[in-house]
Amino acid sequence: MKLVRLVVLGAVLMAAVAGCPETAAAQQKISVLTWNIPVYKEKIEGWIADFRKIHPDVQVEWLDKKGPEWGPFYQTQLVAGTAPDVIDVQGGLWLEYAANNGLVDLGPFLARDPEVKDYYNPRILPSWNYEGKQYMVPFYISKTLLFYNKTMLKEAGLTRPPQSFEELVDFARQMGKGEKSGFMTLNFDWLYWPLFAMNGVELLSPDGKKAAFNTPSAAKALDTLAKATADGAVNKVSWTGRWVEPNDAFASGTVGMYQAHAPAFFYVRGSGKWISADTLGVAQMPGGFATPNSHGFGISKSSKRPDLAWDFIKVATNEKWGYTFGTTLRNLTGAPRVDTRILEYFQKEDPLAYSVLKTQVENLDKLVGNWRQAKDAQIKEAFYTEIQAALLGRKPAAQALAEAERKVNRILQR
Amino acid sequence: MNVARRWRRQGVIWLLLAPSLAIFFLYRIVPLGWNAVLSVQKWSPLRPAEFAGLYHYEEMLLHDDVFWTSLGNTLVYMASAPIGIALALALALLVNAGLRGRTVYRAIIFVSYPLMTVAVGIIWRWLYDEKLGLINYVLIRLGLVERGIAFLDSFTWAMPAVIVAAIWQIVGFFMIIVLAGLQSIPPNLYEAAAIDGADRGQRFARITVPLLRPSLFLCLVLGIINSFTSFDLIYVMTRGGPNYATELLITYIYRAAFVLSQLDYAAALTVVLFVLLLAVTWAANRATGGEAGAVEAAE
Amino acid sequence: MRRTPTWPIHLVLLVVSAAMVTPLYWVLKTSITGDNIFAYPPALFPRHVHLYYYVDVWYYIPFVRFLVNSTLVSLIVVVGNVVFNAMAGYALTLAFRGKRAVVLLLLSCMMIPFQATIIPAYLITKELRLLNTHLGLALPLCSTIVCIFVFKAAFDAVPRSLIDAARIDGLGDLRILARIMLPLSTAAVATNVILAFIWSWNNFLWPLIVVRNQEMQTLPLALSTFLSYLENTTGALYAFCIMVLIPGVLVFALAQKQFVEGLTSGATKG
Amino acid sequence: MRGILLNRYTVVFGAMAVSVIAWNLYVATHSAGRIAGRVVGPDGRAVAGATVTLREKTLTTLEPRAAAQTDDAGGFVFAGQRAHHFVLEAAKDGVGKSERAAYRLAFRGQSLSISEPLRLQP
Repeated sequence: MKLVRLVVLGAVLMAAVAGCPETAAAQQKISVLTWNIPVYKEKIEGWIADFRKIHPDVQVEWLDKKGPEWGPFYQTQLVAGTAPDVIDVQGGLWLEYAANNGLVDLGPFLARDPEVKDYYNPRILPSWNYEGKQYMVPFYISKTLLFYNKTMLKEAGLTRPPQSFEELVDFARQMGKGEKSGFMTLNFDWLYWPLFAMNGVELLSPDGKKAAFNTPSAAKALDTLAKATADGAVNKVSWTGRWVEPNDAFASGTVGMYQAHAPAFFYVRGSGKWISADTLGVAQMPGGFATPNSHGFGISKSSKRPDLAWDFIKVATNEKWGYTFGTTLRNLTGAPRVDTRILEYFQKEDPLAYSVLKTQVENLDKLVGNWRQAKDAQIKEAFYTEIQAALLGRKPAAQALAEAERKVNRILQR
Repeated sequence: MNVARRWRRQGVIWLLLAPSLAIFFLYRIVPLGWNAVLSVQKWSPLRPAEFAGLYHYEEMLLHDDVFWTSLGNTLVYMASAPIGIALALALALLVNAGLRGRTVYRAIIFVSYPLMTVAVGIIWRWLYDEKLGLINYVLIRLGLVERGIAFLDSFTWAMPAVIVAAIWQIVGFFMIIVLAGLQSIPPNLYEAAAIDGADRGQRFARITVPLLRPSLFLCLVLGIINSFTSFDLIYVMTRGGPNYATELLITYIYRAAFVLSQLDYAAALTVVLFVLLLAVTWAANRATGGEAGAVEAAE
Repeated sequence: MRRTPTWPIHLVLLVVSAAMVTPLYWVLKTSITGDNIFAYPPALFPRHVHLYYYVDVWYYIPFVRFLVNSTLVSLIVVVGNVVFNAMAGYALTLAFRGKRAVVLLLLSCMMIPFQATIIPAYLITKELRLLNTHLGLALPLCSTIVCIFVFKAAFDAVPRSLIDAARIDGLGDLRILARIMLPLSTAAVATNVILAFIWSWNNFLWPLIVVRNQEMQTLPLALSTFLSYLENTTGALYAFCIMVLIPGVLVFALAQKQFVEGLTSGATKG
Repeated sequence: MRGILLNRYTVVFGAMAVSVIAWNLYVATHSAGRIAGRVVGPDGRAVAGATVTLREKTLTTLEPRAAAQTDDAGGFVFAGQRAHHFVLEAAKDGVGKSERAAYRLAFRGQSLSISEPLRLQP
């Protein structure tokens, strides 16, 4: 009875497998989803150990996803009703979840421990405030700045970083020769927005109901950038690459100026042999505009134990771990007390890193591209698609802006 | 007694069918219906479902450029199937001839089919690389270009590049199917035709092609289904970029559902995809007169 | 009829074969030298060969864990396919009420590509509480219509007399299937095994959404994750590619003959 | 029965399994993780009391794992190392630093004695 035996084998096998670990989170288990920090494994195990000193009977599951996978993953987990309790979200992605009432309002928790509330930087906390509710607390903070390759500036006879959009493009043209290009920017989220901000462009009308970016100055700026890109003064990777490609390009020493946020520096220094205090310059973008790209901790609405989740967040962001994180992964944490210590540490250990990190807490009043729009993700997608087409010379700037305007308004109406 | 036995046999037969039918019911029929329902609702995991009529379809057909782009791309991708099939036919004819080492050739040409598509995508992604890619290296050495082309970042090249990779993987499979067809043609037909003084061309046109119809039709349908389902290659090679230049319906469905978190809209897209697939296959069926019985799924 | 020289044919086939093999050769070469990532221009033949990239893969990711997951899922799928498809295929060779309907149903199901139903399929799997389990990964693939027809074709080819004789000896359907049909249609079994294996081994989209934590990842998923974390900055990526490609190629290489036989018999007659 | 034992599938996959197991047995029995080498000065003479740091190379970072002092013959030894890909750097105040030298092993815990000494540069 070969077949019968097969059937039995099959049945047994399936039965065996069906009994496999299921992730419908048990009461005494919380799960934590971080954003692309697998290298930090050992320390996160430290968080968990500390957390379990307070709650010995609670299991902690740690998950990590890289940027592009993070959103889709969280989405599938939302559908399955197994969304991780504690989530580490980058940039504006949290807005959509907050607006759809998918996140826990942390206000009450903060009200309950005021010392924790005062622990976080009061000028940074509001950036996770949506319609009067506090949905996130800072995990680590970053915003864009301008790195420049002093050697290349010197070769082009330039003595200082640009002070205006016109200068920026002009400098880029002077440096962009042959294999070399003068300027490059990161483009994910809204990191390229300072380029528009310094031309006085607003994305939306003050009431946030209509698109407001389709202006002559915007068209002019876009056109200028497109031309500069076509001539190789602005590196094409600015509009095609995501993270690794632009960093590698700058690390290769063939790009004059690079608008990116602090974490890019440490990636670049890892692979760029040329980088030292004498060769790498650090400045604010013209006009001091910068787009934040900070990470915050939030709690999923579906969490069965928000109280435990909150305790975990407190551990992960406390002075000990904040300092460890800042000094190991070279970031500031949005907790002033910790950040001062981190800065002191780097001033001593690594002056160049210090000069970079310092910029991250300067002119926090010049933050742009961080509007609290429920449909941020969709708007970003629609807007950038058109802008990218123009920047890569597939569409005239005016037409691209018009179409972007149409789409964005459509999204806002839906 | 006899009646009872017949009933028992009927029961046995249905028992034999049960598991398969259950699976298809669970993962083909029900999802189809569910999709239809989802597509006329406003629904998200965070909000209760409400009836929305043709809201999503209106959005899709009237306002969503990306939908039309991905639809166009899907059709282009589909249109590449005949190329692969022609190639496969030619190869099959060659390796079918009483040639020394033909089994080796067959094996080599077929070997790309069982390969994991994700890995294939990674390999080609890197063959196409602007700086390190073998293809660019060869082009430069041949003096055809002086600077490497960033194939997968280029609006003009991304789609052809992906298609080449896709054909590279599927052609062997097509070849085997055509080969099967060729071998089922009785040789004496050719001999008879030869005696009647028909030259090769005539023999090919009058005997080979007509008798190969089922196999070719099968390839065609597989190609069509492929163009509606090949997610892996795109996901690994381009993620639908640059600027949606390689976005197919299937990848757009994934994006809509899990990146833009609009599962209901994605469901509507799925319905359209399915209707389209049926229409195209039906048309192909009519055109080639192939019998639908030969249609095989290409999971 | 007159023989034409065969060398042009050989030439063409050699070129094609080269086109098919080069990418594989290239990735294999890179995985043991790092050429084309660090060394440029690349050398045609590997120099200073080493296996360190494989060592990296081995230690940087729980490769064995992924291998086990993939193998387990594939095993379920293969067993499921052979058993269920054989049963269904055999049933289709018998006469019974509603047969036409069943055949029609199966044929129309063929036109529903699984990829196009992922969203409800995901919700269903959730209701079955099978998300992030091996069974949940395998179930949708556990019976495939193609293979049912491959079996049907093979069984139809079995001489009636044998079956009648068996019936007279009083064998039940299951016994006939097990003792006569299957032993006489090894090619069909081979086709089933290989197709089922290849499909589940390479399956990507389904695991991509069903799997929650790293411990449940299958190889394709692990590979794409590896890529997204590292881009192509290390030869380890290509070592990883080779490691996942080997099983598929091996299985095919070993069973190629039966596979082609079975497929061809099923494909055209089915 | 012999058919099952000797068909080509069992043979091929069996052979793979066996070799893997054999390899792991070898690894298990040879994982002392003893890494030894020498440090010399610019003049090529052995340097005593230099500090040698061992950093493990993970996929993206360098993690400091251990440090050792050189003896009078300039020799240093790390025991029980688990890194299969690491970087050594020697330094001594007043004498200088060495280049960062990277080493790879076939498996974690493999013992290695480095013939080429680490040379301190002022």
